[in-house]
Amino acid sequence: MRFITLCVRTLAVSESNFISAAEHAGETFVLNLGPQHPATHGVLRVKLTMDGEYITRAEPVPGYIHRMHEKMGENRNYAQFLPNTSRIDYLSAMHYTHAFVGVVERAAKLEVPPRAEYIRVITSELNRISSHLVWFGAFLLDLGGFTPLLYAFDDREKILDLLEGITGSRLTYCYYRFGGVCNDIDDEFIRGTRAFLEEMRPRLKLYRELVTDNIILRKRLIDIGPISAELCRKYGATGPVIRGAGVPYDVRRSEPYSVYPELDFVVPTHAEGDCMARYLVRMEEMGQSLRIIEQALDRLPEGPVLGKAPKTVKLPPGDYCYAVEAARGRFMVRVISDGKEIPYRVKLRAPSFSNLSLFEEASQGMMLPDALAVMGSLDLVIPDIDR
Amino acid sequence: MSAEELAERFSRLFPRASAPPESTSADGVSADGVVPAEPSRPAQETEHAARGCHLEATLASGEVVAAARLMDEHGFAIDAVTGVDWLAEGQMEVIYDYFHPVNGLRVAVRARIPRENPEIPTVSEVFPGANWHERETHDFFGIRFTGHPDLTPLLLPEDAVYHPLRKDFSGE
Amino acid sequence: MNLPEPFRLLVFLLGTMAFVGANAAYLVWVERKGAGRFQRRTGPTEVGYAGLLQPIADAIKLMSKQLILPPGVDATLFRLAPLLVLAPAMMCFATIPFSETLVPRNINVGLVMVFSFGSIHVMAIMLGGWASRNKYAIISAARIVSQNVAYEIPMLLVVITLLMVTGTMNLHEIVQQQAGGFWNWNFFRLAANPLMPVTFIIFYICMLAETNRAPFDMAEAESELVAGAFTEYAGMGFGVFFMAEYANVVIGCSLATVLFFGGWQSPIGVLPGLFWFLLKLYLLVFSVIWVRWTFPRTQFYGLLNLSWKILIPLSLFILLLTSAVMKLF
Amino acid sequence: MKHSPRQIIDGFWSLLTGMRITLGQFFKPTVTVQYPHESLKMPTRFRGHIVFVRDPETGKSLCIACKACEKACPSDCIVVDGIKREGEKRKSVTDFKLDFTKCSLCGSCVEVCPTDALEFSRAYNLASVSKEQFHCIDLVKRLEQE
Repeated sequence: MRFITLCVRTLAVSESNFISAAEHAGETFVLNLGPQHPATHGVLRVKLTMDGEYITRAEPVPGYIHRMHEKMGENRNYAQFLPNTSRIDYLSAMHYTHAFVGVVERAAKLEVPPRAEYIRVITSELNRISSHLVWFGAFLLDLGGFTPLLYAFDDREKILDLLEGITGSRLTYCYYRFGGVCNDIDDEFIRGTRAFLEEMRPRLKLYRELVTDNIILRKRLIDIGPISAELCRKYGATGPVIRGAGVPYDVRRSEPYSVYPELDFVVPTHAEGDCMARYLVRMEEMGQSLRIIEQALDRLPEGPVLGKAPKTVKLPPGDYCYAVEAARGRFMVRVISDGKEIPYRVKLRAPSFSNLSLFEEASQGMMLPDALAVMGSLDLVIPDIDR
Repeated sequence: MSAEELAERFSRLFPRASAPPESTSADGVSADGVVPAEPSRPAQETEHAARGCHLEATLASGEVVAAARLMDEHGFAIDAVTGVDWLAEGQMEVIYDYFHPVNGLRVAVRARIPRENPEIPTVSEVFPGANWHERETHDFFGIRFTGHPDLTPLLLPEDAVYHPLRKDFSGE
Repeated sequence: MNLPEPFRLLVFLLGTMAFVGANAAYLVWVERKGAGRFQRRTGPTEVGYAGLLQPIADAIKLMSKQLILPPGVDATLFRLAPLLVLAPAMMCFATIPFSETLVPRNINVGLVMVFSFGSIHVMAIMLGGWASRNKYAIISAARIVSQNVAYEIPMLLVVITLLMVTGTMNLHEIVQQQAGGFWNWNFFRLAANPLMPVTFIIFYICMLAETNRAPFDMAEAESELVAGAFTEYAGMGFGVFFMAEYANVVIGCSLATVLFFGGWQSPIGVLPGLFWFLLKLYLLVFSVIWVRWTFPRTQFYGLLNLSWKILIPLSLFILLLTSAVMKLF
Repeated sequence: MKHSPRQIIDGFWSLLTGMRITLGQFFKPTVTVQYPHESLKMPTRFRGHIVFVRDPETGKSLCIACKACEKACPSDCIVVDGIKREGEKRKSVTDFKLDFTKCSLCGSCVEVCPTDALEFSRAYNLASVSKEQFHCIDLVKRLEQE
């Protein structure tokens, strides 16, 4: 019994956030940020070596909610794996499902009716806005501003209600099917979406006045945590992180999919590479998504929403990739098929994983609150990192 | 820069002679169904709309670092590093995915290594972002990346000694 | 008040304690309700009418919790800190004139007393953070000391400016000088100090910083330091820190009322003085809540920069300006 | 870091703008729904757990125990059994159990059903003090009891 107490005490001193005697003598100390910490938005642990309030080394320790989706993919057929895809990054479920149905359609050469493609774009972009709204609120929460979170969630609620109306669920939609989507959208959805577009534009203005122009926020974000385009390239960071470094890399443009080539939108970039640039990129993306949705609604063709697909999908043997622009960046599914109805290998390339991997280098010598601002500006979703 | 030029550079850099004979099976079709490159060209253009990739290169395990340098020179970014366990052939495959942030080209570099002793040099010197991807691949497949600074489990528990994506992993 | 002195003292002691207690409890309710409204929610609704019994339920919950003493903490200091943080806050009330007659202790150096007791709570929070032996708490303790050193200076400079105008440190007299309509309030005495509104804003910002309220809540900073100096405190130990925060807000706001807004003086000459004092006080408290639920937290060095690079030069300038104006006119 | 008076005033102005906005929101009606007292109507496509569709003619389930749902389920949470009764053309279901603790509400079972015998329930506030209650939701019994 005494031994156990001793072990517990030793552990408490070395692993917890109590200062140990050795650390008293040394000049740096180790701060365990997480796995339960308000700023990590989930179970991410970051081992910080600190010199006072300056970070000398930040080592992220992911894996606390690793679920081995890739192994699950090897154990069930394509249709059965589909619900999993919306659970990898629960905030941009539509995009992830899109990538998976995309790879199957690409490999099996399935036709997707144009109406389904437009519906996919509309729902994907709605999902992107809702994801960015969560990021916006959570990011402000990291920075100590509470109220914008509730405003953002109010707007997000409208999107969730719209998507719930057509898909039946609020977060893990599983709406796309091989060859289309499972339900057609109704007039109520179209009317609701148009109303949402009208409501959202003044809200973006409100966010600009309340948050973006706020001097406290600007001081906290401008020139904080610069991430260069070169750093993004070396680490494979994508999405708003690389666009915030001035590179207009967007999978919707570089590897066009669905009907994005037919739609007119701008890929917002900011060259500064600091937290403010990433912040502004996301805020502008919401506006662009509104534009895309509006155009897609205007052009929405009539017709079926689900093309012909075999009852059990079997892909010809080979190796297929499909990438989409998820809310956090490039999400790619690689499926290797051996001709059976169960995939031989499913690789999920998650954007948050690459985006977080540069944190160690980007946060060098930073103060703790700045490092948390950088982490928030990367927009991490922990299940996406851990998969 | 186009995929063609890149394929050209690949074939100049990696003469086919150095490619491992085991990467293609006897009948000339590799096990994953990819039609192999012509003998003189290790890299082959593929149709993006059909495969999601502009260029695929099959190299020997010793050549991946040089390939990474080539990619780095051309301004590519590391997309992912992953493995495939080809149990039937007794091989492991390591796939390096690259994308170009400006022109959007996608390149996949593949290398096969024997399954009993899966070892391949690390590319984390060239692309620090590969560090985590390689650690993850080591977690899942037990592929050792020689020269990697830290191959402790990343996503698996710290004391994990199993490699769940190996085809003979039963879950115990 | 014709009570004999010992009774008078007792009455005021009890009165002050009750006032602090009630304020601390119900300002939590106001804060939660207010936060709710700012965020377009309702805030507490379940316990009692409009959630009015919520603070009592919270207090019962906090009191029924175990007071955890983590291994390795300095037990004496760890237990002492919550007491040290609340006691000075209560003592500050001794000199605050609530109305013409309702003033616990009318002493000549009332202002000095408020400031001297006011800075003890900083030391107490530092003590609590230090004794916790937690890394987050120690970072927070270090932060709060440098923050308070930085903000004490402009605050005192501003108060000195005001003292030059009033010529007394007796809070009761300061209020009496502002009698006779709102144009006589110090806030509007532009003849003596043309930058009086700026002076007030500096005072207000410093007050927020001194009381660790958002956007200057460096010590608590829950998204960075979990709960800062209070991380290891459980139950009522935490509750007392919480109460002290609100007590300090009330002191800061009463002081602002007394110094700038004519204390109990009525702007139009109706209704009793106590009513006006409390009205002004709670409007200021509301503004503190309003600020908290509007802004993100400042960066720590940004906070120090604000003080050293803007507020201190500005308040020095105001001090010089005021003395020049008073000398010349 | 330099501060021109202009910047300071602009900065201060941005703070006032922010306060004006939050005060504006302060006087607007609340947007929340006080859940236990009022609740929202679930949309028609809401995906709750599955229940049997009642055949309007016979009042029984349409299920023919073909086990398509059992096969389609990605989480193996459905167990179906049926018998072929005398004089009936098709099999009829005797046992249909759903392990709701494993179910991810993906709806694959509803989609594959050849006779459209399954639908989603509109129940969203499923709560219980014991996990056992959701280990086994017996759809046949449920249909009989309704």
